[in-house]
Amino acid sequence: MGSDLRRMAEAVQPGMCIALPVDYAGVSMAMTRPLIEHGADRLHLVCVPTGGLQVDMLIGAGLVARVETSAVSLGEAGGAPRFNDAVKSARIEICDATCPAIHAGLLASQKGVPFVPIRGLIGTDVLANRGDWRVIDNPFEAAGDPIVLVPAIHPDVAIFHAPMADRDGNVWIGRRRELAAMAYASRTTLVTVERIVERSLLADETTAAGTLPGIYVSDVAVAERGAWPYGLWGEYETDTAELKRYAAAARSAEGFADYMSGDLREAAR
Amino acid sequence: MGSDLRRMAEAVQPGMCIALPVDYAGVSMAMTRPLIEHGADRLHLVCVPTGGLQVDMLIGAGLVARVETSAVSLGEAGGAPRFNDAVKSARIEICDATCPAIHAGLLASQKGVPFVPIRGLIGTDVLANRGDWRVIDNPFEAAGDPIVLVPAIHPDVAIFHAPMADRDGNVWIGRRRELAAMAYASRTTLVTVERIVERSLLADETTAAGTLPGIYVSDVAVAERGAWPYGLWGEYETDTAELKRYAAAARSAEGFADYMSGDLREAAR
Amino acid sequence: MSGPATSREILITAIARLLDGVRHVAVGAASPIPAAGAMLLRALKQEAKAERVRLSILGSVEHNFFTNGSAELFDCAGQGRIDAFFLGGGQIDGRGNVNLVGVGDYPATKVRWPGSFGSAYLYFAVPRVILFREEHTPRVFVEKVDFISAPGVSEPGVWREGGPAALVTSKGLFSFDRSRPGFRLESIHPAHDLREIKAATGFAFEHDERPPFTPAPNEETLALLRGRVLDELHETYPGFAAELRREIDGCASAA
Amino acid sequence: MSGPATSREILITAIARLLDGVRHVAVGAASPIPAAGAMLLRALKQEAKAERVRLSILGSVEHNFFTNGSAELFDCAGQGRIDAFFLGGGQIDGRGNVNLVGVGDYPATKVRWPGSFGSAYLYFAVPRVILFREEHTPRVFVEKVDFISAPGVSEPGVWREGGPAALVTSKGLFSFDRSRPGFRLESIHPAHDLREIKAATGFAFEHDERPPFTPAPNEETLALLRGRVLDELHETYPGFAAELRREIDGCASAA
Repeated sequence: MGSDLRRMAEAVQPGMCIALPVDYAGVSMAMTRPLIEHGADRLHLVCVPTGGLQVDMLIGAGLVARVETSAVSLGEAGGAPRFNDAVKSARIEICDATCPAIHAGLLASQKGVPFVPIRGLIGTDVLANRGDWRVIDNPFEAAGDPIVLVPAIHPDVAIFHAPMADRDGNVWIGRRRELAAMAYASRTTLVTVERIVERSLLADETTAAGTLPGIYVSDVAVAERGAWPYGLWGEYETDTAELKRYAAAARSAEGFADYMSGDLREAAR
Repeated sequence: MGSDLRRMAEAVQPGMCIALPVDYAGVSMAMTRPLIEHGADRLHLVCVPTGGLQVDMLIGAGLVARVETSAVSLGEAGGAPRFNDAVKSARIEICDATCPAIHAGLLASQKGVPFVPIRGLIGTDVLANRGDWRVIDNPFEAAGDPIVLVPAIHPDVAIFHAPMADRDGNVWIGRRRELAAMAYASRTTLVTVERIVERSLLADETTAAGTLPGIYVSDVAVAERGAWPYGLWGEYETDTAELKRYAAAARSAEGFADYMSGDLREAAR
Repeated sequence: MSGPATSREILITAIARLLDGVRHVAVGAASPIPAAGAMLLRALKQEAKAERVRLSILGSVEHNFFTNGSAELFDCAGQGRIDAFFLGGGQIDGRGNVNLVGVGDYPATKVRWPGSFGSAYLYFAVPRVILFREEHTPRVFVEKVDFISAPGVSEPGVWREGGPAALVTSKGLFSFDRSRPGFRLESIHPAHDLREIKAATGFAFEHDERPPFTPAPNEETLALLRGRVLDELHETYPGFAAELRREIDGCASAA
Repeated sequence: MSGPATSREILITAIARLLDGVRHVAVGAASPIPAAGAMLLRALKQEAKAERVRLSILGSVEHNFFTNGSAELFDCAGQGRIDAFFLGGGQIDGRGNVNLVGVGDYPATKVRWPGSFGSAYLYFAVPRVILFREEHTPRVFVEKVDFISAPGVSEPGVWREGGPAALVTSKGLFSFDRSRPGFRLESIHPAHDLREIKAATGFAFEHDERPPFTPAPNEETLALLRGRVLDELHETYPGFAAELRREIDGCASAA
């Protein structure tokens, strides 16, 4: 199992754009350590549409050059300490977005178009700081009506965790369709799962409805409780105490290092 | 059951824009007769993305002013006779589209934006005949790169057939997500189903993944074998012999009238 | 359970009143008081056999009827299917601008908050946005925000279906006038006063000479709140529900 | 089952050859010969332990691994995940233009066909589009189509990832040169000749003085075709599979 995760981590190269899901959608926390050990740095993270513990850890480990996100936080456990510190000290570039703009960028990629329009945003400092977005006058109105265009986001790699996959690489994502959107938009999609099932997920219409087809999935590895300390829908709850333990430890770079090495020892048990 | 369908048909008013699904996605054939009896005419049909028997019957009954579609045919049973005749004699306005452009128009509506871009189409007579579409230069390229913008399609009413609904109006659509797209885009959504189930389709993650939530569904009525002579995925096959019987009869207006009245007698049995 | 309304119960009741008339309200995952207000409205409408009120709580399994991923909330708002939403803010200014990003010069702000989430879109798309922030201090309610995550008002010609309707804090309830633009203090919560609110607010606002107190819930409303609503709250916000119950019991025993 | 290859088997084999190198091919619902060509390629690649070939048959449950509705095919093509596709045409002209709409003045055409389906998009998005039309007559292969559902070539600067690669008819096999632009007759199916093809084609095309015959499948290919591929075909196109089997048996008994 560990070797599978290390093999998967090798798909990530320095400078790549990596898409990661929101806390509750299926974060592959199990891939965090293999990614850090693999060490590919200068990563551009795209949080779909917000980030949490995994993003904070990758930043703390020094692997991240840029984060595009609508927010990074540890939810109930408070702010994301390594993210906040890196932003304040300008060690990472922050591209602040808003949730539907990240979905729009992935959608453009899914549809094979260079951009998708989005309402709102006019007059915000979010827009003012995004030189990569454009404002045009809606060509369907006689005059005025400015509208923002968000360019396609093309991640090199999407990484997430799901309850199950079958032998053909079909992955059960249920109603968490942002995971499909990430895979559609990405060149490579790496998935960890709680378990492999022997039946085909596409063979009956009930499971097929919530399945990401294998054509979009580059590699699958089993990682039991692979979202921990996050929860996984229908499987287990978030371990908020652990998130708080991290939040307290990672207030300083030293505390973060201690937490990560402690975690290493636990993993080695 | 008949009274439920008649009640639903009353939601359709003359001149409205009506979205109807492709043959294999779940056509509510059961609604065809109530719609004809109700008699609301000058309808604008939007086929998602192509039309068949139901569209041909509504045209034959004189209810249709305009059809926006990527194609209308009876599949294995050949061309759609009343549609072809109405186009040739210019009794209806035909807005020829291409499948992904219809999906794009509904997507714009789903996203609450005035348009969505689409690749292709440049140099086609499809585009040349669509005064309601626009071509702009992609603002993300320094020069050139023309791209088509398709305006949002806002149907007044979407009508389709599905295997089941629950008591809260949640409808099982499986992987036929164009049905969800139709509902998202439409003001009113009318659904016929094979059966009502007593459990909530949203209560477990497996069925929830293929469920259109009740918030998008205006009304549901039971109509057993409601797609007939079309099939319904996972339920029953298309009755091609019946489609051929219709295709042969409807070559003339008189034959169409005979078929429809014969059908009436059968329904009255 | 028959003691007087607690200050939080008065807040929840005020929020239910602000939501009157909505068919569908969405609430953030970490917003128990807004959720309680929406649950109370739903219960009141059901008792009155009025039109059903739908409540979506983001991130909740129980109160999540979305099946198309986390984009569906925004799609739903864009379709005009969400009538009300709640927004907090690290800073909120007198023009209704909201800052969820940080304090100081962007991007290397000296204080960094999580980020703008969906505010830069939802503030435009949802007709009735209720600003809710319990902490009522001059560092929250500022003259001018350091970063505009979402603007209170827009230029003419900019697409805008909604925006701020009201501001609810631990001290009072404000309405928002988009034409001026600016806030007006509509009522003061019991045990607070105008002078205190002025001192705690970094922006100017309109007010009557003697603003009324925010009304407490009537008997029927209080019974619903302490019965059905508290039970419903317990499913999604067990910690908050337990705390609320302790406050109620404390109030009752003190009375 | 050891008779010589039938004309349809030669067609199927030619199509499999044209598809060599693709990872994912999509086929329309009513296209048994293209589907058979793709199935044959898949079987050959599997025998050779080469990279897996995926086949999507639109409208089929068995060969449908899409789970996002009927838009997914087009999305998938836009993402560059579909390498080859088949297109027919009521009219096809010498510049590779395809007409699926009708004959005569649009919109009230004197002959009306179903419509353009996805061609106005897929012809641009899919790298290798194979034009397939069994009927080889001057009314199909015209000098200039009456309506361009999908153009064979585009102006410079127009986004285009693909287009026509070849044209397969009951009489011969053409390649398409996008730079000229125009067709070139690459081979003639057995029992046909150049003069006949010229007479049946309404547009000019390049050709060698004596074009070769389209090669018949070798023994191994024929065995796969008559075994595994015929079985697979039977699942999706039972009528066509039965017809093909009768032709094979007829050929064998005549030989």
